[in-house]
Amino acid sequence: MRRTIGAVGFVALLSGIVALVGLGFTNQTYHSSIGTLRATTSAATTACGKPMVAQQLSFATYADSSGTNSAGQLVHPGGNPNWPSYGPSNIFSVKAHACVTMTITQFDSGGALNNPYFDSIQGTVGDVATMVSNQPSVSGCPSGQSFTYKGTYHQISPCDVGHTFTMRALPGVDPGFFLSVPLPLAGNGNNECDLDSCPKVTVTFSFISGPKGTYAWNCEFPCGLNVGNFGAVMSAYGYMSGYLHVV
Amino acid sequence: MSSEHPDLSADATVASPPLKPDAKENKKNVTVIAALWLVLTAIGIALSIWLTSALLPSSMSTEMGGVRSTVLVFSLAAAPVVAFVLATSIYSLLAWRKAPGSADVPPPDAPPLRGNAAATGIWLLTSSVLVVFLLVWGLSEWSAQQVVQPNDLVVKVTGQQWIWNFTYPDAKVDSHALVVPLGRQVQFNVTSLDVTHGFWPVQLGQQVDANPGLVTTIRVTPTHLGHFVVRCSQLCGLYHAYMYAQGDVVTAKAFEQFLEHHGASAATSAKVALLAARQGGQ
Amino acid sequence: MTTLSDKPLLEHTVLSTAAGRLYRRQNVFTAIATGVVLAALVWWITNSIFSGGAWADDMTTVCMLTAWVVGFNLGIGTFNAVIYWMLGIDQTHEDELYAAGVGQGRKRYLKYCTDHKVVGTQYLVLVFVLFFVGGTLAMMIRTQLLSPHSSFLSPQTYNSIVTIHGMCMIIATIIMVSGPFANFIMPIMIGAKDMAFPRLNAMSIWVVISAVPCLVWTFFLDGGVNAGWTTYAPLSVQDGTAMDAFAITIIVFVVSVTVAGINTIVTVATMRAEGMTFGRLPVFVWGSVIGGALGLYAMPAFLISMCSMIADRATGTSFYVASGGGVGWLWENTFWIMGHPEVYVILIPPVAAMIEVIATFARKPVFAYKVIIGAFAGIAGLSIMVWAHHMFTTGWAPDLAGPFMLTTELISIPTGIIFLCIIGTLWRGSIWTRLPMYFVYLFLWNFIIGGVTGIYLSDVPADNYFHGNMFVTAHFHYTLLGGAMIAGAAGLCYWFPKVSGRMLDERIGKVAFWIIAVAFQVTYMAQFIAGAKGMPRRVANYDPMYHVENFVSSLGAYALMVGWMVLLYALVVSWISGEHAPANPWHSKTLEWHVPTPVPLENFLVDPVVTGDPYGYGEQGPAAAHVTFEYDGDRGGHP
Amino acid sequence: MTTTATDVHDGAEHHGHFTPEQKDRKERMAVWLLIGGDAVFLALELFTWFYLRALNVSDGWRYSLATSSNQYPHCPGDSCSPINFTGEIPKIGSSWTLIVTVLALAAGAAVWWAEAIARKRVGRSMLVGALLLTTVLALAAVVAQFVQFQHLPVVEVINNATGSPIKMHLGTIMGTYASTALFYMGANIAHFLIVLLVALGLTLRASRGKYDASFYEIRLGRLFFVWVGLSTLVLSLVSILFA
Repeated sequence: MRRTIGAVGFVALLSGIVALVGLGFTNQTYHSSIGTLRATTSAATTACGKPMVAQQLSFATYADSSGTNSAGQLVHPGGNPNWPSYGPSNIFSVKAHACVTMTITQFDSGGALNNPYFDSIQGTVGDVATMVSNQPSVSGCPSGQSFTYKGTYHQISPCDVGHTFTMRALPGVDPGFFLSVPLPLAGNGNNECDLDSCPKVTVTFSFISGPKGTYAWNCEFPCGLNVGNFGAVMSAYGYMSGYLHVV
Repeated sequence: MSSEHPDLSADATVASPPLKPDAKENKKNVTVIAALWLVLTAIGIALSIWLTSALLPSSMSTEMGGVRSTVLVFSLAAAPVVAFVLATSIYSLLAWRKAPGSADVPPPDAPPLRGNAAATGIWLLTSSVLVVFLLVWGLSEWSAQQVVQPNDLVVKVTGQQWIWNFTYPDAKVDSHALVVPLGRQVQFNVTSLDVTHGFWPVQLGQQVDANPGLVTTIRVTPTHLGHFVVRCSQLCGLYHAYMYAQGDVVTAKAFEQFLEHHGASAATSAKVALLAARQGGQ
Repeated sequence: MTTLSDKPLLEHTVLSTAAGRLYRRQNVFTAIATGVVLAALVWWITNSIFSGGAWADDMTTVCMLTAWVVGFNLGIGTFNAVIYWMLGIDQTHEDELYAAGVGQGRKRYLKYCTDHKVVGTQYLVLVFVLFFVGGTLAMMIRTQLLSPHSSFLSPQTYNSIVTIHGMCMIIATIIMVSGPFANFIMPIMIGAKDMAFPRLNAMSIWVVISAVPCLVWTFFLDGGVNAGWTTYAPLSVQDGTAMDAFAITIIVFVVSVTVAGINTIVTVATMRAEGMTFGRLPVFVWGSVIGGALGLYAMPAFLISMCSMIADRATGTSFYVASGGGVGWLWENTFWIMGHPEVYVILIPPVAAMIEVIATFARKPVFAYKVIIGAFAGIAGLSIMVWAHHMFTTGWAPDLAGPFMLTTELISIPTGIIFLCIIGTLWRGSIWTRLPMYFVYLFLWNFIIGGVTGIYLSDVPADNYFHGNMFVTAHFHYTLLGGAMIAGAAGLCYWFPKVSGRMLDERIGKVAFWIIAVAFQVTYMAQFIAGAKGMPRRVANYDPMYHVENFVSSLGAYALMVGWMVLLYALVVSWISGEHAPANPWHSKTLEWHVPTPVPLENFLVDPVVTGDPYGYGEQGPAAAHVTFEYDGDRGGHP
Repeated sequence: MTTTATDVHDGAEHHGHFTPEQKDRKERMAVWLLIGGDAVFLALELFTWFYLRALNVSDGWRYSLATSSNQYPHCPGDSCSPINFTGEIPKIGSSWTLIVTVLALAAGAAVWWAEAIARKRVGRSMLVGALLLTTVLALAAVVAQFVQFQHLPVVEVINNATGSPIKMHLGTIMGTYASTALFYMGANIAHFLIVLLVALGLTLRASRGKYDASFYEIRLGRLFFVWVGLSTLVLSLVSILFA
């Protein structure tokens, strides 16, 4: 009897240790400082071709993830001054089967994609997006030629890319779903400037959200280190990667 | 603490076992084990047939058909072996378990049996025959898969962190979904832009790694229309779990439509050329 | 018979205060302190040298962790003897006795101690610590996989947990029998007073202990190693500095295994008692030697792959980076040239230990002794020629598929022989179902399943489906956890009375056994099913079509962990307050049962003379007794 | 003969105390096993060399840097390409390789000589001299290898953007030939350092008269040093003949 109680106590003690370790690891899992960024709803729209619930979501890409954005929010809680990131959150939430309009403000500079496949827009309404910049143009590629910001676009040169917003569903959720939008570079050089007065380009596009479930997005522009420039920030969860919850 | 060595002579003399096993007893053992073995083998065969058809995905290509038949045949070949080991070990527990003299005294020693050349020989022979069978089966299946059909379709598969894309060089089309025509052999030329990925069109029953700087090749011949999934089977970093693509086996006519729909626009063909140059130059 | 009670025991020798020299001041705490100080110093220096360079972080991490390992071992006393030797100062007999733990009581377990029984016990504790760490990480994995789209862990954390779970378990299983039992039991089995190189023996344990913090520390560096325990390049070249810590861990571990392997082989070759011919060696001794030799072959491959990995990361070479001409296939080749023999480094010693258990509890001689030794040797020999079956689907050299299929399938012949020998030994035995025997039967069940599922993977056409999928995960857990670890548990329960001096509480032990036996099947059968249905392995999220299998598997895994915890409880509580064990509770014939319990320093009060092999159950005559004790003064015994 | 365990205790071998014959037997076996493991390491070094050379991924064995500016064909100019230099990876200068090899073999020969001196009991000072020579040769081998290690990785290339020659350190972009050669040198240095430490210990111990009675440690040293010399020779031949 004494040994039975002892055994139960012993197992409980060790399980407690295991649970504590689990708690530690969940905490290590990156949590955005503002939590999930929820889309705002506006009146039904026909932007997606037919009358639908309209949702808006705005966020930005920053060259320096250690600072705060113009709304005073921390760009990234685990911020690293040398790493770019999406902010102020990397986890988004939108309604199912809605017309979602995303506005991404791009502050970062850019370069060439590993795979030119990602230079064109796929999965948005009309496979296009709109760009607006406070700069008329930046020097782009081939070198010497300039990249001019012009309204609606389907494709940009594969070496004028700042980041991409590339999204697909988690396995088993919405198999056909695929969305990829290249965001053009906002300026040349290593841009550490995140304010509205800095060089920036604002990209707007709409897509129809799929059924309920979780979707994973990441950036396909190689902005990290090491092999394929996909080490460091690209492989660290929460900077150039995140989720979209469709509820 | 006792510094005495335990007395050994006691152990050697206490037990005066029957030195020769009883022949009649042996016959009974063999009979029961054989019966048990037959029963278990039958169960094993039934399980093999049922599990193979219930668990493995239905065959969408000749290669997946090969996987299914290989698994079934190997299971059938293994069933008697497993049944034999289980039959003897279960029987040993049922029939030969001896109550100890007291709590801490072992049962009396059993008749010694230091080996049996015939048993060892038969065992070796049987396992060798099985191994040869496995090898011959495997090699014939494998060599059948190496045959290149004329007029095969070439699809270039590019893996990168964490997305697949597929290029149809002849039609200058690239896509994030894999579409292949029914009944025509498809050759996948697989490569990677960064780290090693595993190109695994699950229901087509073949896979090969995508290695940066190298092109690896597999061939499949789709035999059934339908949907399949392309997975990454090699851990490739952060989003390995999400590195998958959709695939479809479609009729030859639908396949032509697919190529036309994606259209050989100037931009797409330029991209295909760039990608080819990028991979060749790396 | 002459009584020996007037013989003074070696451990009661009173040493002068000068004995042991530096060893007197060293223990695990000075080791940690020295390691930390040296690491901090080297970090500071390298940081200022390499600061700003392209590979500064990697270089700094490598140098700092090397300094930690060197410092730790300086502090514990690993290098004392080397330095004394270089200076021409020989150890006195008193120094040697001090280093063997004389006069230090239980503190010797926290010190560099050359007594093989202390080293064995240290290994045992280390193995349990590693199993607990690895098991805890397994619980994290299974919790994440409870539901298809769980976000309990981020994908990055999940990948790093998968990696360290794997490597932790690999290290633990490599040393789980060859550490505790090949050190504690094996020398006594052959009638030796210690290992051939007691100092190297102590080194092998403290070196691997110093590596463990590096492995755990990877979690705190750059978010961990995300490449899996196989750390396939170039993904591992892409990883952060955690990968450097991982590589250092392996390099240090390689040193430990190499040293331990050499020690084991030389001990058996040169330290056997009179009459202990090779034909009379217990099977476990053969298993230890073959395992050690295979380790000696495998570890250099681990060393070269990890060294070139560090070179790529910290100096910018291009062994594995395609843009510089490197290729991941090189990594895969050298890794599996290590990796497949290593599987048998893990498997052979526990299985050999289990053969001892079977002979004792079936009260019969081992069936076909020479054949089983040959089978072990055959497995070892073939295992160095099968590595590419891990690479069937890499696209590497498709023409070699046939030869590697042949060697892989050939290895099932010697493995089958082991089954034959086990069945032959059980045949018409007097089966005594004590706890160790329970594990033997569980091994038979698990290993036959692990073996049969292996043949699908050995065959290229079927492997094209199963590679990289949960089926593989379930298969190698059936062979390594269900096979090797369960066989190791049989050995542990068998030798527990000799190691601890107490009898194991078999009532609790049997409860643990049944939980483990059932939970294990639930856990991994479910994974077989998920794999057969096409679920890839090492994924943080999966298609809901595999939900049921994973949910069941996770519940099974929790129960399995509880089972091991209960077994651990049985061990701990028996060690503390179990009833005192007699010298030979199982009435076994091997030599370790013929020395007193607890085993005195240098094991034998008088030299044993071996008269036959240790399996003469049911036989008569002096050969069946295995050993007599020689009291002849000429041999250094005591009149 | 000095005090040994035999006098202190009762004649049986105790912790670390064996007769020189027993020690010789045990340690010789251990050294042979160590050499066996090292031979596997050597074989894998050769495997690495020939494998990378035969595969020659992306023409990366000893490529000419000019071709690699095509790495990013969609980025003309230097807009995104990290490589825009003309030059070729040089072969290893065989003179340094020969010097290192000769030094390593000479260390083996010197300890061989020392063993002969000890066997013929010529005298302690002579023995110390021979061992000192071994030590110096080992040290020289370490230094020579280190110098080569330092020299090789610098390669002169032309920067296409400016047209001026610059010196670059060999790095990831420099191909597998340079990588493997550097690895060989690193492995050599590690081996020579072990030889150096052992030779130093043998010298010190000889000077303290430890080998006046029994000198099996020198024989063991000979075994290992000769192995190191031979493996260095193999690596050197490979790196010169199969560049």
